[in-house]
Amino acid sequence: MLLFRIRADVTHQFELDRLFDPSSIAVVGASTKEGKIGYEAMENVHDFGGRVYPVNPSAEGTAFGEPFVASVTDIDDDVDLALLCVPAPVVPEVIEECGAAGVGAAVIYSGGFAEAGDDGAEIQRRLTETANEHGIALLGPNTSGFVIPRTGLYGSFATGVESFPAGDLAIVAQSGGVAHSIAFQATRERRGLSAMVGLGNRANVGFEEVIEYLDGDPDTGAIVLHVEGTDDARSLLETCYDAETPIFAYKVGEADVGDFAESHTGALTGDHALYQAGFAQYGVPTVDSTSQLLDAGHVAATAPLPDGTNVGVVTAQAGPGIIIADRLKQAGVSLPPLEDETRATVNEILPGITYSANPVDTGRPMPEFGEVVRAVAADENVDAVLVYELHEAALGFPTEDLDGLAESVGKPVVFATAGPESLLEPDREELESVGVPVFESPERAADTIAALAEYARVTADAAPAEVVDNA
Amino acid sequence: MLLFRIRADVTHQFELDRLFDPSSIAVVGASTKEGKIGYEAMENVHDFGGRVYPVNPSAEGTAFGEPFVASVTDIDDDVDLALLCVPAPVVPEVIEECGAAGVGAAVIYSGGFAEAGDDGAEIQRRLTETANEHGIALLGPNTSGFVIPRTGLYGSFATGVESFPAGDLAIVAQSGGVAHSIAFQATRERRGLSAMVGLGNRANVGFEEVIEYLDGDPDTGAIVLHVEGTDDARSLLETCYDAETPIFAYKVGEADVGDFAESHTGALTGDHALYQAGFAQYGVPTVDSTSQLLDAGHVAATAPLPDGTNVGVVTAQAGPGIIIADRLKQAGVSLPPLEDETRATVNEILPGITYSANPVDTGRPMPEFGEVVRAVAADENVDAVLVYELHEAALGFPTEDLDGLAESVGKPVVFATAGPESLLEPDREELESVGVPVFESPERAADTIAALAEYARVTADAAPAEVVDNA
Amino acid sequence: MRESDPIERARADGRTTLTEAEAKGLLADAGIETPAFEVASTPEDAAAAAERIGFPVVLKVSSPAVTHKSEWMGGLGVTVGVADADEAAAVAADVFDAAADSGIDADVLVEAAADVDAGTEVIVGGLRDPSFGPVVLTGLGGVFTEIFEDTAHRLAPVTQATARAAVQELRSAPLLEGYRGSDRADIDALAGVVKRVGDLLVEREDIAEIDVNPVLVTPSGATALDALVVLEE
Amino acid sequence: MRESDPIERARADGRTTLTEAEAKGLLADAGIETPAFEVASTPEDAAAAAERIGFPVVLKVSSPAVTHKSEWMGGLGVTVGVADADEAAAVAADVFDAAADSGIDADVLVEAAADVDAGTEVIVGGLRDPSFGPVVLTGLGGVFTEIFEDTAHRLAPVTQATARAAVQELRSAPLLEGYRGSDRADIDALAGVVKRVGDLLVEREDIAEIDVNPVLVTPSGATALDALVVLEE
Repeated sequence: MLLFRIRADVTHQFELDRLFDPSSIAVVGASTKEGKIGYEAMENVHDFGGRVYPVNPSAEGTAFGEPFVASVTDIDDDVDLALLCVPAPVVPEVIEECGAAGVGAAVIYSGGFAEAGDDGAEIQRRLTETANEHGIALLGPNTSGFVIPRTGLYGSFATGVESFPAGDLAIVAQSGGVAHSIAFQATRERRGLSAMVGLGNRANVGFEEVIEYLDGDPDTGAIVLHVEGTDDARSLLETCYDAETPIFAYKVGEADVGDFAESHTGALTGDHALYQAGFAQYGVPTVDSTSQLLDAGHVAATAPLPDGTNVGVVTAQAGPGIIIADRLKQAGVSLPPLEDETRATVNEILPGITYSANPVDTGRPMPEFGEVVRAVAADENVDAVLVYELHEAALGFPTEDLDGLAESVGKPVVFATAGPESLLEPDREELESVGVPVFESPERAADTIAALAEYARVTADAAPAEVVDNA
Repeated sequence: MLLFRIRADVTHQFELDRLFDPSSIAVVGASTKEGKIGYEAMENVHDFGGRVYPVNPSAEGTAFGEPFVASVTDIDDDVDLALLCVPAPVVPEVIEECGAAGVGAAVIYSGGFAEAGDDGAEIQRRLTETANEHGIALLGPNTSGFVIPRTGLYGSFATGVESFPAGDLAIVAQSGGVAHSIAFQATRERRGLSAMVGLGNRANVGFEEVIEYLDGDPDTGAIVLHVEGTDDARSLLETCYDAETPIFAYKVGEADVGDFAESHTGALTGDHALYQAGFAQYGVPTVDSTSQLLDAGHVAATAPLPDGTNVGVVTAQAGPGIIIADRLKQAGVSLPPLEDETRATVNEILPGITYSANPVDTGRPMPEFGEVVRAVAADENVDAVLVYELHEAALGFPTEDLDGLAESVGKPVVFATAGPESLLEPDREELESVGVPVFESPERAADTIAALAEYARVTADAAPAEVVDNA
Repeated sequence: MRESDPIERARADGRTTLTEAEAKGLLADAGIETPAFEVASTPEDAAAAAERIGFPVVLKVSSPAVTHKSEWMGGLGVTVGVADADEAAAVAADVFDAAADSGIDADVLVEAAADVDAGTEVIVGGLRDPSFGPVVLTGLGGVFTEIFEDTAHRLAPVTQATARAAVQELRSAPLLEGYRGSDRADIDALAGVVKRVGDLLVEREDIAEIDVNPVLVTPSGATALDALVVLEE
Repeated sequence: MRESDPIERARADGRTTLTEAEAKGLLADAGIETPAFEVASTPEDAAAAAERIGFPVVLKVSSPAVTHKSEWMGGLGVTVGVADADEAAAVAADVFDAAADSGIDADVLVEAAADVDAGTEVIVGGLRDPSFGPVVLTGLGGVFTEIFEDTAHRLAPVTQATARAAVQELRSAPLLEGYRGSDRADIDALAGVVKRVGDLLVEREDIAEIDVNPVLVTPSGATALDALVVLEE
């Protein structure tokens, strides 16, 4: 139990906007040597839009056009954020200097702290104490940092993070590597991000602080969590319950990976069953992979959330429709019969339609396909709509019919398809732009709808331990 | 039980090379009107490299430069393959003409047969009888067809199929829509295909015939099956057992989707538990999604298969490594301790390495990373190797170290990563080209290795019902 | 086919279901252990049969017209713990009377009592699936198969080794393997029942379904306590 | 805190484990039903207590030094079905002798016998997790929790409704809900035990773990048949 995150008993009101929305940044350990973290961090932030100060007592001249200074205490300016690109043993001293200089927040990239044994834990304890005294919010140690795409703030030393598209989903991962893995996948799949945060050892900024900050961020529509284990899971759950922003969680460690996990983040991997039960009890749906986090989070951030767990499926090809129906039912999602009115409408649109129960199978793509989707979306029996249609160049997607549909019915309308990238891509973008998230795999679309249905279920049934009646 | 595929009692030795490797093709119902199936099919095959004859009694002039003829019987040539773009009621007559003209195989795209009720079943019965009399192999009815990328043979009416990259994996799907969905995903993810076949109603060409053909195809390194249900599952299992090519299967319909499935392919969705048990008994590993089919099939087609279920994991970032270890263990895959010799080698390469058990965690990407992977791959305790490393532009991938490694140790070496597409892509291609399949999600890589381990397990334990001892 | 073949006999009667006695005879001929049993047509026969078998015995109604024996006539269909010849005759007489009252033909099955607490109740089944052909399945009785769906399937015929692997892949297999210090059940004997049920389905093509439920598996063997055999229509 | 508070008493003795009697006293005070019981220090006391409780009774060794009662002294630790006062005195005398021989202090717990066949044995547990704080869990006994891992967890304190939802999310819940025609168990009473175990953990911060195993759930209530309470170190 020695390796737990070291939290102060007193709650510090850190100013997390000095971390995530700074006006000035010091890069401590900045370097002009490519490949070094101090170079990569400097490269990533040097044109973020505010003032940047490279700090290195043994360097001369400039880095990315800015003159080196020997210490943060030498900077004649209020520094909001310090990015620490120095090895572990030096960090407590640098944090002390940051305190003297009135720095508001620091990111500590290096490892060698609580995750590395007793000596590292002692260093972490000391620097956390110092940071708490001075009210410095610490992201890390042992993290690859954070990125705010909208403001072009790349507080990460990884290459390529400037490619992350701005959007509505915030990724909060216990592991910086996992945060980057999800964000790069988001980029490849053109899902916009409001923030990517890798927490690392969580010296004094943990899930709770970041979730609270993002919950108040108008650019964040949904938050997804990657959780390995934390020493105050109850506090994490309470924070999630109090947040108004939809949250989805992925708890790693169902199998016993405790030994290895401990060497990583300095937290014991907690009991998986307690996490699963706890998240459900506090109204947080859980998923089983980073892709599912990304998918569910993207839809929750950009589309209406369902009020219940009933799904209407419309497909232009039976085979993928069967896959979707099968997967939804396995996940406990129900495909209710449609209203008589809906069936009548569908049969009017398409006399002799292949299968007009639920799923509705039109047999092939056709100009009337969008009308059928509209009819099913309007059905009172369904809380969410999943559509499958292989892309046909001659027809495109029913974008006009689906424009604004989700908003008007107050239900998510999710589209799954496949087709040649060059022809499909423009149509896909157009469909996304009218409020219809698009997936290129039947299973991923089905898993996403299942996660949204789970959101409806757990938020309706949430019963946090605080609420006590005396029945 | 009326809607089963109608198989003849006598086994017909169809010449499937006339279907999949024809010298001449007739497109019956060919059209010059864009958007019609007869146009799309004509467009897709008109320059396949052999002779093409558009057939349409009510058309005049030419289609794609070839003069229309009124009937296949009017073609003064041996026609190997006829693509039937005509509605169901006309098909039996066209098949009769095909018989008279000595056509060897036909693809029937249209629906309205056994999947559509008794009348359709009767039409299907009649045309199957005729085809069997004349020895015509029928793909379909109710299928979107097949594609052989290597020879540029696009026997599908879908748009964009010419983008499928040629390669080693054969996709055989009961649903044409699912076949195309997987093939488009393969294209997007740059996985090469030797064949894509959508079976549809399987009038007289079913899983067995296509598997046998592909098993003899030197360009096919692995076969993946999408199965909804068949009326002779034992025969399918026996065919799989007899094939030398590795086969992976995805059986849809764990939940009860019988009603809907029946309206689709004209086959009752069989009992899921029997399929799962049967595939395992006959040495065929099963997976749970189209993506897993594609992933497992791609690796099986291009890399050595493991001899056992022990996996060595090497990671440059702990977080994704934990995800991978967790997922492998949940799937019943073991991560054995490494040999003392391996650990000594790893500790020599990287003194003070973060975690040198299994997973081996190097803590970050580094020039020596490839050497560590080589050491683990050589370990006698592991049957397969899974590597995770976030892409760093300055380092690239350890391509030289991994070149030929899988072949030399006789084990699959699978790589997972994430990074910005523009920087990552060339390195990824290079790594794939030296025999290392690359994934951009830790879970997909782990699921793939788990499927390969399952392959090792079920092939070792296979005990088909034919083998009886009297113990 | 022997004169007394129960399948032939059922076919001759126009039945597609064998009586328990017929089913057990079929299983016994196939090498599956059953409790000692006889079929009696009079109270006197029943008493004599019970004497030969040894007390206590179980008496069951035996009639093609009765499919749910234990629910028949308010419990008269199955009487356990019959302790002596007089009781056997009396119970049998009640069964014959009740059968006569409801207008059905019935015999009485007199069977050695089994100590169900001495073992674990397991289900072994087999059926001729239209797509898979003969298949066998096994699973522990009651809640394990019904709620946890903990069953193992194989296409038949199976070897003894394959039957054993099927038993051992059950999640509830530890209950047979000496759970909580109890004696280890005879898993080989159970596997033998699975194998033989599969062989029966393969050899007798007019059998549609065999349901041996329960098989009592003890440390020293596996005994079919009840059995249902359904023929192809 | 009352003079007789069992936690205070254990602390005063330097113990971190309560005896069964202490644990049951704690549960009873919290409103959880237990069988009637008394603690006796002599054979005569045991006989008198048994008379007051009514026969048959169960006698158990009661000592901080004995953690596995049923395995103690070749079975002497737990004697069920004690039918009269003489037998109670004799069994108690044997327990006291055996305790004296092995040099430990022991009392005898005299308890009303419960008919375990009249209900279903359920586990209710609670612990103070370092990360989650007080949590409760429930699951059916034996193979269901041990092999099928069929348990439901909640952070405490829980409402009666939340406790009930935890019970009902068990895969094995149908066994409580009138499975195969048996009487429906009193799920509300079971949920009450779950709730009260959680409340105890919340109210008494020096409790590390509570293990009520089994709780016998019948159609008319839920009774804690055995209980273990471990205190924080």
